Amino acid sequence: MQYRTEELLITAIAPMLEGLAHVAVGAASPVPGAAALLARHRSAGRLRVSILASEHHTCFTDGGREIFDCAAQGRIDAFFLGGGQIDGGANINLVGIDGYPRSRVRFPGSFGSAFMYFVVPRVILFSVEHSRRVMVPRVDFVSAPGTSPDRVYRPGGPYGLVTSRCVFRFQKESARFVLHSVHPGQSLDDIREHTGFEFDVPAKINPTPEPTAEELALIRGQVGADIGETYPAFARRVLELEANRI
Amino acid sequence: MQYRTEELLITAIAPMLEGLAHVAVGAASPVPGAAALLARHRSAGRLRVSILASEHHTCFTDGGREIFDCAAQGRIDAFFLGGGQIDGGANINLVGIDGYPRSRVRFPGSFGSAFMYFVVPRVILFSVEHSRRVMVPRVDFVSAPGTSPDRVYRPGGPYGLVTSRCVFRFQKESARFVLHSVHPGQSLDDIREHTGFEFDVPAKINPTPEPTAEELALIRGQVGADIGETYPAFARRVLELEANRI
Amino acid sequence: MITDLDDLVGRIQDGASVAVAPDYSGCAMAAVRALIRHGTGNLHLLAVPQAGFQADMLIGAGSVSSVETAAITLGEHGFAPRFTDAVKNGRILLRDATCPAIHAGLQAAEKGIPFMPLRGILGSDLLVQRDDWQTLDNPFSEGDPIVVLPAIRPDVALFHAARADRQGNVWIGVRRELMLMAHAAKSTLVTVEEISDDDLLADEAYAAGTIPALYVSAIAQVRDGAWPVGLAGRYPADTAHLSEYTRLAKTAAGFQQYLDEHVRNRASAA
Amino acid sequence: MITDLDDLVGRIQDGASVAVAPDYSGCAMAAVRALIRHGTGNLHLLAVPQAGFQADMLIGAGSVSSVETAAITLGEHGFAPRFTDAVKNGRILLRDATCPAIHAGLQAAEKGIPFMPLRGILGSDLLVQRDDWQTLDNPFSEGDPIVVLPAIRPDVALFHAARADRQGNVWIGVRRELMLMAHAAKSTLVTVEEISDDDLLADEAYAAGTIPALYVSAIAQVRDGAWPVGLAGRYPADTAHLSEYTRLAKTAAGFQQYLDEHVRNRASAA
Repeated sequence: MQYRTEELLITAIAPMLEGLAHVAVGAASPVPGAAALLARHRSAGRLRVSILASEHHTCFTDGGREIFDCAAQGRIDAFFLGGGQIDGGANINLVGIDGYPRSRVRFPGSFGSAFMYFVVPRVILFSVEHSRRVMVPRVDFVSAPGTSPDRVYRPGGPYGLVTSRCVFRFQKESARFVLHSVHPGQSLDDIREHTGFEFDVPAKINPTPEPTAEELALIRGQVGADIGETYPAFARRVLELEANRI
Repeated sequence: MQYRTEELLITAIAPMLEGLAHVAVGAASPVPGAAALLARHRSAGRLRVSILASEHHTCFTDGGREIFDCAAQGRIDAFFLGGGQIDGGANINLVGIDGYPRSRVRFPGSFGSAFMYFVVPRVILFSVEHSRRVMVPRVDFVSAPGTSPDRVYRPGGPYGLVTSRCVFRFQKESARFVLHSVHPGQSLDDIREHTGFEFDVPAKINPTPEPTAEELALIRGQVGADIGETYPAFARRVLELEANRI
Repeated sequence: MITDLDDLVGRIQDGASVAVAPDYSGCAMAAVRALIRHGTGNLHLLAVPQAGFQADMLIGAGSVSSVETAAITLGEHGFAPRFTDAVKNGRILLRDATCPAIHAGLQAAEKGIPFMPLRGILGSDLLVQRDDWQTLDNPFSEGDPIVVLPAIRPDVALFHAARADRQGNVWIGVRRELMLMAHAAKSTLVTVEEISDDDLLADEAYAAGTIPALYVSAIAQVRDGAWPVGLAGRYPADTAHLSEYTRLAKTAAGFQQYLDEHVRNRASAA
Repeated sequence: MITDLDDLVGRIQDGASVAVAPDYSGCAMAAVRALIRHGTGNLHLLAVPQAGFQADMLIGAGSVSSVETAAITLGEHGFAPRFTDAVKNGRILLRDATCPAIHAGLQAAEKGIPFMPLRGILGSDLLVQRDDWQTLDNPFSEGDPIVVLPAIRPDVALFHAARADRQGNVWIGVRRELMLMAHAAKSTLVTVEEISDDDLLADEAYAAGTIPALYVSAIAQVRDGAWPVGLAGRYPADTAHLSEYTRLAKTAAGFQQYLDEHVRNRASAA
């Protein structure tokens, strides 16, 4: 059955949220948001999903600081972060490329990354683009570091990295990514060619499971409509939902 | 015209609030509360009065911490504090007499005094009882100090002390009270006899003005009914308001 | 999530730290009576930031081993007799505080930070007595001492509110200290006047004064759950009964009589 | 207290620090257009904790000399073109932050404390760039470094809300960051959709989501005051118009054209 890359990524992320109690989704994260809503559907509603900037898919009533306070209280199990640059140590750059403050390429900014990366146990990194432009040997600007010295209070950190080519898991001990699964149509060589950092490769490489018909129906149905409340353009452009469904 | 001591104290305190923008009234302060409401009436509503534990005479919507945050922001001009013991340096004791923690006499506790005394510019001390038991040479326990070293951040502090015998004003420079006015029926000797600390006496001693008929009508009318919402027993016992007026 | 009063208080362990609200806020008197019947002991009571009848009754019943508070008072009914007696006889460990220090400690827990600075307090004997409070030099300005207070993270936040919904959201209106307690505590137990079928978070007006179920461990419906203390906007205090309590509680025997009549005698005990 | 839009923005001085909300909160677009017409300049913009069209438009118009923010983004419309251009050409002083750091700085101002500790941030280049952020040893535990942030007290909090009343109380519902901004700022200027004759504080449901007049300096009624951005619970964003803005703002000339058509041309400018 035909599916879009974003739909594959949604179904690749959803299993990472299985068994959790509360997943929060931050700014500019339609795919992770859809994955969280898909996982909630599968959990029969046991999984709580809080989507920043959503009117209906959040329970927060204490203003903008609550999602961060809530995470610091240990009440958020998983969160998502992107990166204009991501390196092999899971350091992420949401600020800019080539110089600071007068960066040649300027991204929006660090958002809550410098905090959430430290306090949320399972932070899933996400980037549709998987190129040497994004996956770099060393980020130009560290918005948030992938690891910290032992003396630094850090109950949280990176869990995995999901891209348009593959899924990595992060190993805290070695502070390196290990290849977890490769998307249909991608080879290890492709990934090596387009990744600017070194990563570990297991003896056996799993393919990323393709979305099932049931999953696609959900994504293009209720899940799409729900995420469309916060990301209407995404729902229209990528999931091809009509405006009136959103 | 006949009046009660509390009514004299209410009219003695009210002028101290003239021209202010916001007066807050804390716990166990029916007389100061009534004085603030009287002053608000005189200001034609320009004076804002916030009464702790009141449902109707407070504008706070951010919980118990707001009155303290508000004061720290410099938005509260005057506040009232009592004291089981008060000494000549305006130190107040709201904790207990004769030993700590196993005090022979235990008071309720310091409430917000250790904070409000520092941040509210005009703190008015209040005590109906004026005896050597309350007005002591040195408090047994300093809930809040009357003065602080220069290096201590302290925009606020004591302004005066109103008792059943007289009104003192506090002089920050000398850290001493000066007699401001003596209530009808009291002499300087009476006050000296019943005051355990030294205080300054001006060349000319003013009498405390008696409540006017108009003031008494207000106190026994709208002001009494308003304070009765928070202090029903006070309104009934002292102002002799019928329950249905409160 | 929705349970009964006995199960609710049964979740409070011996030795737990329990945060309670003042009499003018979410005063959970029915839960306090159930807790006394349950025989839970060695409690560390945290008043947010002061307490009244709940504290005096728990202390009188011997359920409390320590109290952190800015004050214990029965308001217009006077000093709290069982609290005063326990202090004089050294039966409870006292941790005297000041109102904003307790709020600040809870806000530190709410933010997941280990401490919170607070102005004032310097020169108060509270600072001398509290060995867990420290003075720091303000790192942003020379020669500016400031007090720092450790985060307060209670095991349990226990309070009464007007309304909850079936999802476990609790409406507290402007009594925001109850939300702070729920954010800061490990577990939050709430009694409510009514449980509504409508989702409180779906109503834009009520949502603003609602604690999300995310922070709530269990809810029990108890009508008049604040009695004999009042509940703002719902019912006034039963001043006759509170006066009777205050009179009886002046002696240990009188307090026991009150317990027998109004707490242990389940029928009359809400 | 109740005034018109021009008087409202006229109270903002050149060089003032102005706190604004994200596009999904109380986005005061009509006030931003009036501010640009007014020619107020050298503003220090504080995004709480991020900003969108308000920031891009003010920066493009040359009204802004510095920006403290966790991000400037147009959301699904992409990067903020005028912000990006100003950064590349060094026309604004950047004070990059992270969301909770801005909330914490405002909470410090709200509490009247000089600084607030915050977890995380250690090892981020934000800490290297922000010379006003410091690292401290947690005084309550050995070898536990923690970041401390100075209080942020803006001259002005500027936002749009659904409702105010004649007393000057402003209803913001669950958008509590707007209340934090009002508590922390020296002056608070608000545009509202409607001004109601009922006292918001007299309604127990609305009171819980209301900023008391005590914190509000001036209010102007501006229907659709958030347009072309949306207002939660009231109206959606005008995505066609926002796309048009984003397209035009890609070039300086296009942005000037937008200003001429939608900002300087008073008729169409709310």
